[in-house]
Amino acid sequence: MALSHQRHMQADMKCLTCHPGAEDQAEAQFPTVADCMDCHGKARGDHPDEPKVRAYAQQGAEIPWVRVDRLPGHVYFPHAAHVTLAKMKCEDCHQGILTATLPLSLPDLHQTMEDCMRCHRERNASNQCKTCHR
Amino acid sequence: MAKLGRRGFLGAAGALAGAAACRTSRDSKKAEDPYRANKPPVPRERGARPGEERWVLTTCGLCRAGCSLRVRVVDGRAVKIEGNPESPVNRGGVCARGQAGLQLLYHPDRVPAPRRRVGQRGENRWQEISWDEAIAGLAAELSKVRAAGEPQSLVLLDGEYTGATHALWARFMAAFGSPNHVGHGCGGRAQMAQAVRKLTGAEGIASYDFEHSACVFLVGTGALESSPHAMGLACAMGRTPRPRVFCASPRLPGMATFVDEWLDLAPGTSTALLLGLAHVLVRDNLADEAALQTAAGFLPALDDSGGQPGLRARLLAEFSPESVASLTGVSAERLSHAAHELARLRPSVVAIDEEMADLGAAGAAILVNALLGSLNASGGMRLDRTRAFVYPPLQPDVAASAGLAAPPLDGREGRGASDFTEARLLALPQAILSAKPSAAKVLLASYSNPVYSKPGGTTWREAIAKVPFVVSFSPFDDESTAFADLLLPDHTFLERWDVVETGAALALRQPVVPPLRNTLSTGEVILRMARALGGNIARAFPWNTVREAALAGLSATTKARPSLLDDLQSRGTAERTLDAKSAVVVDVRSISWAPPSLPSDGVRFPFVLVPFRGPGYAEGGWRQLAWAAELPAVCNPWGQRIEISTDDARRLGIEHGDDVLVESSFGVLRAQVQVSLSVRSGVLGLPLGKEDAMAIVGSFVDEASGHWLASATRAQLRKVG
Amino acid sequence: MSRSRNAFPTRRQALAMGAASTVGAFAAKVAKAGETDPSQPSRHRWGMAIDLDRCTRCQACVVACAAENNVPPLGAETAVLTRPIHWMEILVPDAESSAMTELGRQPFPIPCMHCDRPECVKVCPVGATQRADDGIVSQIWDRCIGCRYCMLACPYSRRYYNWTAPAWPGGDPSSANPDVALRPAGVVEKCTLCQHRIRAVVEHARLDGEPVTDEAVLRLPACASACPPQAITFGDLADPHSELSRLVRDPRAVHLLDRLGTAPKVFYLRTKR
Amino acid sequence: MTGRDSPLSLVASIAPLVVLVAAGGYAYSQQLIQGDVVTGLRTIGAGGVVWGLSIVMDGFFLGAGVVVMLSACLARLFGGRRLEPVARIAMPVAITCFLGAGLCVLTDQGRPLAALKSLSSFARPQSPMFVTFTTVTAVCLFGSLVHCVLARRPDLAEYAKRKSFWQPLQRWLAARYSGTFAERRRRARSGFWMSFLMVPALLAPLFALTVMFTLRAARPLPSAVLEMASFLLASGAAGVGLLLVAAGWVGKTAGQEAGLGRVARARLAAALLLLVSLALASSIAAVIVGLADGEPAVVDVARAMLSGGEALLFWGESACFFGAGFALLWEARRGFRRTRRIVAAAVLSQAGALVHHYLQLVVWQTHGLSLPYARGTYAPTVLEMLVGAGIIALSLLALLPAVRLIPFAPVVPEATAPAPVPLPDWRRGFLTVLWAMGGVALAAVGLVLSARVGTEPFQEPVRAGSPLLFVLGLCLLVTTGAVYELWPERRLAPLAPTEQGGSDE
Repeated sequence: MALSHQRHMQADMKCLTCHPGAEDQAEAQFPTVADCMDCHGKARGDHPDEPKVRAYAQQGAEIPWVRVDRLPGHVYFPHAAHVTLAKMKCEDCHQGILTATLPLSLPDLHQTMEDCMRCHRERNASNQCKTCHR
Repeated sequence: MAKLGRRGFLGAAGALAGAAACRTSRDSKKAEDPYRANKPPVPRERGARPGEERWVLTTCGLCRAGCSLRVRVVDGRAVKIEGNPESPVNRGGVCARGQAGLQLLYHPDRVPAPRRRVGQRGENRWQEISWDEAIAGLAAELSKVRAAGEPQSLVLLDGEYTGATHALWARFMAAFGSPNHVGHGCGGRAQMAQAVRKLTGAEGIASYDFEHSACVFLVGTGALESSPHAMGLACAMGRTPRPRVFCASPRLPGMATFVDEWLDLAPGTSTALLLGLAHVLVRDNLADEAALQTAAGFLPALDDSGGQPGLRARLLAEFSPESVASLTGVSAERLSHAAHELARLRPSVVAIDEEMADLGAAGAAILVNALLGSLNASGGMRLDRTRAFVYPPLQPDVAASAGLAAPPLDGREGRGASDFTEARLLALPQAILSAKPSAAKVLLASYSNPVYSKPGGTTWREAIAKVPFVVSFSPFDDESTAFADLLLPDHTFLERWDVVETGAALALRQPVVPPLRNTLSTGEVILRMARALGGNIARAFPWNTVREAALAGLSATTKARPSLLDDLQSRGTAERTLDAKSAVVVDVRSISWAPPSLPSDGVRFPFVLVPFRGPGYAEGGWRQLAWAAELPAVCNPWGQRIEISTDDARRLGIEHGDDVLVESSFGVLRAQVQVSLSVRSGVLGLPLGKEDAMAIVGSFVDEASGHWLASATRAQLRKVG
Repeated sequence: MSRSRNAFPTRRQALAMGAASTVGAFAAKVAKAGETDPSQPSRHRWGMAIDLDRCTRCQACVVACAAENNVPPLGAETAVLTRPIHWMEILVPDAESSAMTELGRQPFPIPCMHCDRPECVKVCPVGATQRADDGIVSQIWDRCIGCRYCMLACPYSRRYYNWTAPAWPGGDPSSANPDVALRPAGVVEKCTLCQHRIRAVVEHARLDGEPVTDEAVLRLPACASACPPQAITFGDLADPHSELSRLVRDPRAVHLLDRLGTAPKVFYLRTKR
Repeated sequence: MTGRDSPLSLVASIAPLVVLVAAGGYAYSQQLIQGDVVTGLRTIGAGGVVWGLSIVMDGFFLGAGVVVMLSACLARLFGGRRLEPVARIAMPVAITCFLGAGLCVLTDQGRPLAALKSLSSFARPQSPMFVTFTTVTAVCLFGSLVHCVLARRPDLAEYAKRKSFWQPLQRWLAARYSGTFAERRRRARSGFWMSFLMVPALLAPLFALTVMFTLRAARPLPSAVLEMASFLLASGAAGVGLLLVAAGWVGKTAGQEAGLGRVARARLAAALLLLVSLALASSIAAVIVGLADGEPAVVDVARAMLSGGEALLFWGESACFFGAGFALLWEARRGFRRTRRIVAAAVLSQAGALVHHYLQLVVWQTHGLSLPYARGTYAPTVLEMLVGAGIIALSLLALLPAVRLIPFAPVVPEATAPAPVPLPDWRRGFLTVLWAMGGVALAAVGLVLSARVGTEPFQEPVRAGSPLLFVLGLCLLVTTGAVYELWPERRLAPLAPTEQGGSDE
């Protein structure tokens, strides 16, 4: 499904609309078909992939989203703490997402531990190992 | 002198090192993450958000205790089982086994779909079929039996005692016309049910309100290890001040250091011990006269009447602590002390291990509790008279009536021929083998794996092999399933919908995750099977789903308590309160206190085997609960062990950790010795759970009840090598 | 620049301040001096009490811990070769041992003691284990090199080594807790006092703008929440009003192997019989 | 094996080593694939020990190697010409030991590659393993190598004149060696200072190792002090013994002139006698003091050694030390003439030291439990022993080309070549001091950054890789001698008459 993050952002949507959880949980979630159908229940454009959403909804199936951005398993990254408490923007880390016209097929995160630690130092956040490691 | 440039050499070396570094860094990026679980795909519930986390209330199904659980589900997978603090049963706690329930759900040996046998029996060659096909096949087989006019040749082994599925099975057997609805329990649990019925006329078995007791007298170790009452006792230990705990048993688990006093009872003598307690209570006027008097006619046979010597006289004449001591090995002083403590610390309760008891002991326990005023009282023994699931009575058709009138295979004697609690499991294999009083044509095993967990060695295997058509509902490839012709795998308890009734509460069991495999809940199978059979049977089951059927069965209960369903939905559990009128009339005349006769070959077999269920025990096998099998206190994870007293070990020159052969007249078992300070001399503690442990235990039967005498097998011990 | 690999917001901030990152950090610190600082060193000092008068040694804590912290069982084949990993276990005193403890000869549950002066942290050559500012002795799996010096140093022997790669029954790790990383073969692991649960509670408290209450953490670790008699109490030793601080003042309270001077934050309550 | 062997005997001596290395490699690959479960090691408290054979071997090799290298340094510092053979034989032996020790530790790590990476990036100075890691790589291995090459440059220059496979390398190593008086003087100076500096640098890993073998949370001070003393003394006995054995072997295979010589041998044997006696006394004293200790764990360990399950090994160790001491005492009457007896005593003392290290490390883990866990047992598996054997074989194999490159046999010093007197050159001294200071500074910076001095008390170095900086600093420091020695001369002055005699001092 050729979902364009750019198009959705241009439609003045917020990231949290489709990816709830980022503001109050550790992990951001993906939209269900029901979420999609809120807007795409009726055709909104002429994109050839748009009817696919309704096809999924009709079959009672969910869209098999693929999570491409994965931190190493021993890293803990709470979205809530960064989005809500530190007031960071999603695109601060997900750098290419605003201009992506196709779903990402490769990981979009390029930060290293040094980047994390620098930001934590600068913002006086805890740099204890167990703050971010699990 | 030399012209070999050092710089060049160093440069080359540096280049090499650099190349190596590049290589490793690139490789490490490619390697998969060893810190992340690579979870296989699972069926997704509709509307579930990927990455979503939720907590689902349900009820544990690993024993009958009915602990209410909160299960954490992340991304469609159950990842942690916690206790539900709202539950009066477990107060937020979960036992070691319950925690391991997740391993049952994700066990690799789960049967993926319904199967039909293609090879020889026991060969384990199967063909996967669809559910429609499977149910049609089963219905055809059952129709054949009914058409031949012998519905009684259908035998059902039912491992559940309460709940919707059990109620539906009972209804199905009645509609079908077979009296052979046989409970999977064969030991003390069945004896307890019998004792309760004989003495009080109540249904079901006893439960205990340890949480409010000031003194607990345990007979047997079940409540210290794996019995359904263990959770209640554990919760009670968290109270301040905690109850004082006595335990009378041939062995005490090494971990049970919180037991204040251990009476090392000779195996099989708990009846005498309990009657000795009763003697002291009566002799020293410690009995709760108030309780006896307020509930008029509470113990009608207490005093002499009509020339018949009453219970008081008989107790005083026959069961003095001194005379009992020679049998039980517990001194008169310790017995008297225990009786006085029970009387002093009210409310007090005598609780009997349901796997160890014989009929006499179960009756005696009820008697002592009656004397203590603890029957259906706070902190006492609770005898249930009401059942949550009540279906309107059936009108059996002609064929069914004929079948129900036929003598049951197990030779039970009881009120109605279809009385489930009277069924005698141990008589079943012989009856099947001899085809008397009638042949068994179809055997259904629901929540039951007798080849694995019942005494009697190979007879079960032979008996099952003799039945022409065997159906197993087990979700696992287990020992009994290996002999089945048709496998209709049930959900595990984490995928089922049910309402669980226990002494203290009703609890909701609901699917935590969508079924992982192509399984179907057995209740659903019953409904569809009934529909396929048609006629009167189909009419008896007018419901479309198990949920609907269960709610219909619960309608009487919900009428009396309209908020029940809401409570169950929101809190997962609903407390059951005893109504004040539930005082029990105990008629002790209907039970005999004669000690069961035990086989004896003390010369060849100097030890008595005391089988027990350790903390990791799970019906159906602990191999399905790997965490439970590897509990650190189990000295030999995954292996068989045998407990022996320090004295015996020293006498035989055996040390902790030695390998020994335990031999009884039924078989030989290899085990690792665990020397224990709290095992009575002359006793071998045999933990059950491994496949072959049951093979050396004989199926001795208590004449009085027709049920199993657990601690009756004698054995000897030989060191290996 | 904005799409380059290093376009990390802090960098931009720092650049905007026209200073190198350290100076930037200092400036940021000064700039924020007036604000409430959510990240100052933790005010908590987590600890745990185990009431042996309540404990029935039912081992629920043992399995709860394994389930919560992704300790897979060994399976019958491997169990013959090595002993399973138990961050929390019931230590049944060995008959031959002459070890002298404050708890006598009774079996007792034993997690990591989370010492204030941890021997294991002292000896770790790579800083894989540290005593965090909230008192938890944590272990970073990815840093561990598997030298096992910490296991040798810990007088309580509360550290476990992955002698083999962890294997889930049937290779299905579905029940693994996503909050805790798995450990590969060759690293040492230990009790973390369920630091991921603490982290979640503290984080939620911060999101709600409220302090962490004693009730919210009283039975927080998996072992404590599973314990049927509620023998395990968790809490903040830095809060003098917490239940745990009350218990540590109880005359029944003892620290295990107090004479070694490791200053454990996990302690026991027991009546001398 | 010493440069004079026929091809056949060479094959005969190499073949078993190659086989052992291959077997060790196989065993280690199994350990990597299946995990450390293939070793006899298990979790402490669950009936096992976590440090076993490979750490015992590490302790033995590192301890012995340090002592051997120390003897070399001391011989160069104080021994004069008669003890010169000690230094000559000791250095390659020590380097072999260090190599073996390093491999032992590396193979014992759960994740060897991660270990190399993490130790270089994040090693903590507070841990004794920091000292062993940094000093073993920088000082023991690299420093000894530099020291050894510098010390043997005259010989190398001589060997480089002969045609052989090693000639190019020999020429490279001996580059610019002129054998002039000035050069000799420089050599003597650099040799002295390098030996002087090596002594503390070698003692550091030895003490760190002692701490790792003996200090335990539950071990009280008196017991700990005696244990430490016994470890040091046993290591000394092992080292001096190893040196004597090696010298005996060198003397036998490479000819008498390559061997120790009478005086050096007597001195070493006397030292061994002293060390063995003290080691015996201290190890027994440690056990007896342990018996009277207040800590049950210490008493348990002492009991196990005196009369319990480990008594056989303990009394075996004592017998080894005693036998070695007795034989040496016997020889002492005749002025240590008979090499064979001395070598036998040396072998005994090494066996004693090995068992001593084993007991010190393992028995504490099996019996020294502070909590009432079941006692542990330890028996190395075949694979584990194969890995150990493979490491020994690999180290010996590494020695093989080394002794072909720099044979043990010294070259008869030829007359000092007449050479122009070099101009006094301030740049040499300046550069040397600069170099040394650079090394010290680099090491200091590395250490300070690693230790995170003056910042939050994290475990982390301020900058990842600081420990590597420390190692590089040490490496720079130990090459100072080479800089001093190899800085090209300015030869503008006319030829001057040269002094006769080859005294280096």
